[in-house]
Amino acid sequence: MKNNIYLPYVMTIDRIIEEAPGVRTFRLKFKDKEEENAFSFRAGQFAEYSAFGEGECTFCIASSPTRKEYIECTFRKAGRVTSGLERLEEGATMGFRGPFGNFFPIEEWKGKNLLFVAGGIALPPMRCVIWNILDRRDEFGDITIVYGAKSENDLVYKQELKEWGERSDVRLVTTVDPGGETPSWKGEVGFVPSILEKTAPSSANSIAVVCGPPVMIKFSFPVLEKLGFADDCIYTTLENRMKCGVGKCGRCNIGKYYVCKDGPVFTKKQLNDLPSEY
Amino acid sequence: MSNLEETARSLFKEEKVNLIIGFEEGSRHPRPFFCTSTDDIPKLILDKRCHNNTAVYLTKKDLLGTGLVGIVATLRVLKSALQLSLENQINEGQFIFIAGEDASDVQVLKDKASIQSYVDAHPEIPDSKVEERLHHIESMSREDRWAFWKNELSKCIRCYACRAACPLCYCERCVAEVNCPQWIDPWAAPLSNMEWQVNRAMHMAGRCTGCGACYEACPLDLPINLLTKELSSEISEDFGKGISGNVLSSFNPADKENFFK
Amino acid sequence: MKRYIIEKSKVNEWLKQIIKSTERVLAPVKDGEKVYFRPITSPQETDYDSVTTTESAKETVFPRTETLFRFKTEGKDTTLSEVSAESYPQTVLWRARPCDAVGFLPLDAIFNWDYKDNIYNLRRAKLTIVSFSCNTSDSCCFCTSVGGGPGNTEGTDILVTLLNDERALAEVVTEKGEKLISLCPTLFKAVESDEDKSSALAKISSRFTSEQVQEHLKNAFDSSIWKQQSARCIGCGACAFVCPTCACFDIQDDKCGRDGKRIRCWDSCGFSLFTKHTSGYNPRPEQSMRWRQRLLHKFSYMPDRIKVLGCTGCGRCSRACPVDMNIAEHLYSIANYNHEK
Amino acid sequence: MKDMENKDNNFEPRIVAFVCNWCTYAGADLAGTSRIKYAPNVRIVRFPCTGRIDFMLLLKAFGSGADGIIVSGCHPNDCHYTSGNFHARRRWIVFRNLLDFLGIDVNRITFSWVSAAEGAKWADIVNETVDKIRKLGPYTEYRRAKDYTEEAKQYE
Repeated sequence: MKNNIYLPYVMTIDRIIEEAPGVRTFRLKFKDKEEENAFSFRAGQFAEYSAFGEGECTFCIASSPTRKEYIECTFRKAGRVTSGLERLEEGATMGFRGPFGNFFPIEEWKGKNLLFVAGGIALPPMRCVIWNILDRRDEFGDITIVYGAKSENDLVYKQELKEWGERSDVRLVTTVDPGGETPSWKGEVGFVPSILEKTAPSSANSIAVVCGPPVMIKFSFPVLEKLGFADDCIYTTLENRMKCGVGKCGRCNIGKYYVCKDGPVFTKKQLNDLPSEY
Repeated sequence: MSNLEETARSLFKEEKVNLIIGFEEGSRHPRPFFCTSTDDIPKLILDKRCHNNTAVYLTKKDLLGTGLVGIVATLRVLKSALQLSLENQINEGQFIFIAGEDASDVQVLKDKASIQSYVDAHPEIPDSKVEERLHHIESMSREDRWAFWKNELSKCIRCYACRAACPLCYCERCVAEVNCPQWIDPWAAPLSNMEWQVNRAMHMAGRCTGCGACYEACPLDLPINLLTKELSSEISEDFGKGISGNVLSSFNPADKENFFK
Repeated sequence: MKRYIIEKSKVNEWLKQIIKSTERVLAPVKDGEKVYFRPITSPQETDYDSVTTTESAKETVFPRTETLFRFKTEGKDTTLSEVSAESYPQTVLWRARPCDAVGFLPLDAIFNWDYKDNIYNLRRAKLTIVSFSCNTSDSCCFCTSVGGGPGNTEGTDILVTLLNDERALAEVVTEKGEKLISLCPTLFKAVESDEDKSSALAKISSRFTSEQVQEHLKNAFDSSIWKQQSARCIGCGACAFVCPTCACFDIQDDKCGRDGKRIRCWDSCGFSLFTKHTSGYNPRPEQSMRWRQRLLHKFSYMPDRIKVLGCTGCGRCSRACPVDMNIAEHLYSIANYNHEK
Repeated sequence: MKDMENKDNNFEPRIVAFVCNWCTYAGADLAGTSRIKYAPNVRIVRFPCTGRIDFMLLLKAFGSGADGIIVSGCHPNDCHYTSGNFHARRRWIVFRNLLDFLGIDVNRITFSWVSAAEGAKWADIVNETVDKIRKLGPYTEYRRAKDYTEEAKQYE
């Protein structure tokens, strides 16, 4: 970690991938080799990305920690900073400060079945875990992924979805909101919580990870409960607004916790004890 | 003519108001008070010390609820309410105004016309202190005026109390918080503070009722009411006394200026 | 703790030496009706009469706007540079109040409870606090209700108490304080025995205890008291910005052409935009929730998490509030409210 | 930029002109095609109409290094959009008053009406403005206010 906690690493944009309308993935490489060698992170952690002159914003690290040579992030153009990032071209430099926060306890999940439920732009934090786990596939049980977006075009990581769908050791269910499908669409049509209910994965010896917009999470929790998932077996990430990432600026404070320090990964059991300010 | 307590009681009973926004005794001076039941009526006060412009609450929908609301209205509250009504921010019949300057002598006003005639019948005495300061600043050299405002505004901490206290600053998203593009730098610095005050004054041009709530709210006593005051007097000079509404959203082909080449 | 006696008439002589040997001496200076900590060049500029300054002393270590680092772009490349440690001035804060001094402890905790904020720490290390015991108070003061007092030495480097018209007592708490004494060793006479300073202190009666408030806040999250108390709150940031312990901030970029700075500036949990997501979703959409956050953060979350109360009882927020949200009064009603109903 | 800060003979004023597309821009174009020579210190920013020129643009121009500003559009009654310049005129009357009250140097802002046929008038306006600003010197007074309070205090 740097001496000045607000000083970012300077990263070079190695590759830009258009994922969906307004959604891009940047593959970043450290400008400084020494910094790259010293850097490590764990699945679920986030970082502060900056377009110099526009400011910083928070997203998770979307690549797997098992792939050391680069870092990836996926973002949707929404505000000032993401618009500034979107204007950057391959070869340009940007800031990266991290990794921050806690992570998914993947080691505790060894031997268990894993269910991933994601909506829209919330697949990136999950993708980091999924690749991490696929890279060590034989240590885990069944893997089920339920992923939905507004329309077919809005699904991110299309290439990887195809790859996962073709694997025999992954059960992938993709869905789009009613009206978002094209005639050639082969996946499901419906909102994520109802498709999750229809998919009905077993809760025996299972862990569920849910990421998505607040409303999707709100309706997915009861479904998981009905399927028999215990509260401490359901994980999610909170998306509170952050600025510093290091527990100082006060934005992500909920109760005595700071999402940037004690999160972003929480179990449903932990959320039950938290004031509902997320 | 009746006293405040009786009037409030009858409003709760006969008009079925759910809430009366008024004043209560505070820790250092009277403060706004939300009276929600007849039990609280004895707390209501009204006298010369009641300075807050409580018209600021008229546009806060989450505070008002759905029912009829009464408001104890000093002259400044009524003036702001008229302007809010002109800008279609409040509707006739939405509020009952308990107008007066003292608890012993209040009258109930329900429609715009009666508020207007009340305001017309109670001309405001110009605040001599404000006038004096205005003249003092106007008589300075340009360099001194710059030094004066730079010194005053460099103290500003950007708490936006001026905005929060102003009944006419009701925008749901203020220009100070727009960041694409970022017109006004959000941090405190002499220039960005000045930019903020220029924006506030310009957006108040022709709308400001001169209540001085911005100045009274400022924790550092910055004389920011002088900016809007100056504009108000210039506007009535340039575009005519009777002009009301947002001066900048209208025009007159006969407008006179003397600086265009 | 070492104790010295200095003749009251010699205090200015001491201050003169301090001004001479220090880069920056900040002292209360009267400006119109208000009093601010400002750099002084002569002892006469100091205002000794005011109860507190309008703004808190936090700006000595946590300025309203400060540079975190600079950046320079050339083509596609960017280089970063830090602010040098020397540019933070060696500072003496003169005639602070005990509540000013104790206010640095929560700031220390916030900026160091987990990650260490070096920019803050550099400024803090260069700050020496000379506080003066309070001989007067006003209706907004409530330090004795939150564990402080008009003669409290916590957090200060030196506490000066004007015992009577002739003598002043200097209680030196730290090494930093000792250094200031050593500037004028002849002016000070060490005393062994306990000097009773209580008669020189203002009388501020305690209205509640922080333990009482903390206890009541445990189950108060869903209490109806928040809506009731915050109805008149107009949502400005005055209370947070004058508060000695409020440390919430925003990070922004200030760009001019190819150069720029990343800066931090004060922010407040009372602003509606503070927690609002870009998507428009806001976890704290109502003013009552933001008022609750303010009180819970200071009196429940901070003691729970970083073991320090987020309030010094200085009363600045109450003085600054345009609608008289008197915090002591609100805390008193919290301590006497049945939150179950 | 730095070398322009000296108030010596080498000072070259930096002028930003906010002009409307239909009249003044065309007028400036005419000045060019008629080969009328005028001072090269001006950077022209074209707007659809003077009614579109936000007052903040003027402050931003001063803050970012402009020493003088020209605001110019169609003559009254000639607006391409009928009334844009009437709105603008009102805004500038109010704004100019406010700036003057704040002690911002309104002599550094030239307001003018220049039609598409007035190439020569445009050249005169620019030349006059540049001469005036050259006499007034760089507007560092304004730019210095950009510094944060703490840093500014250290400079003093």
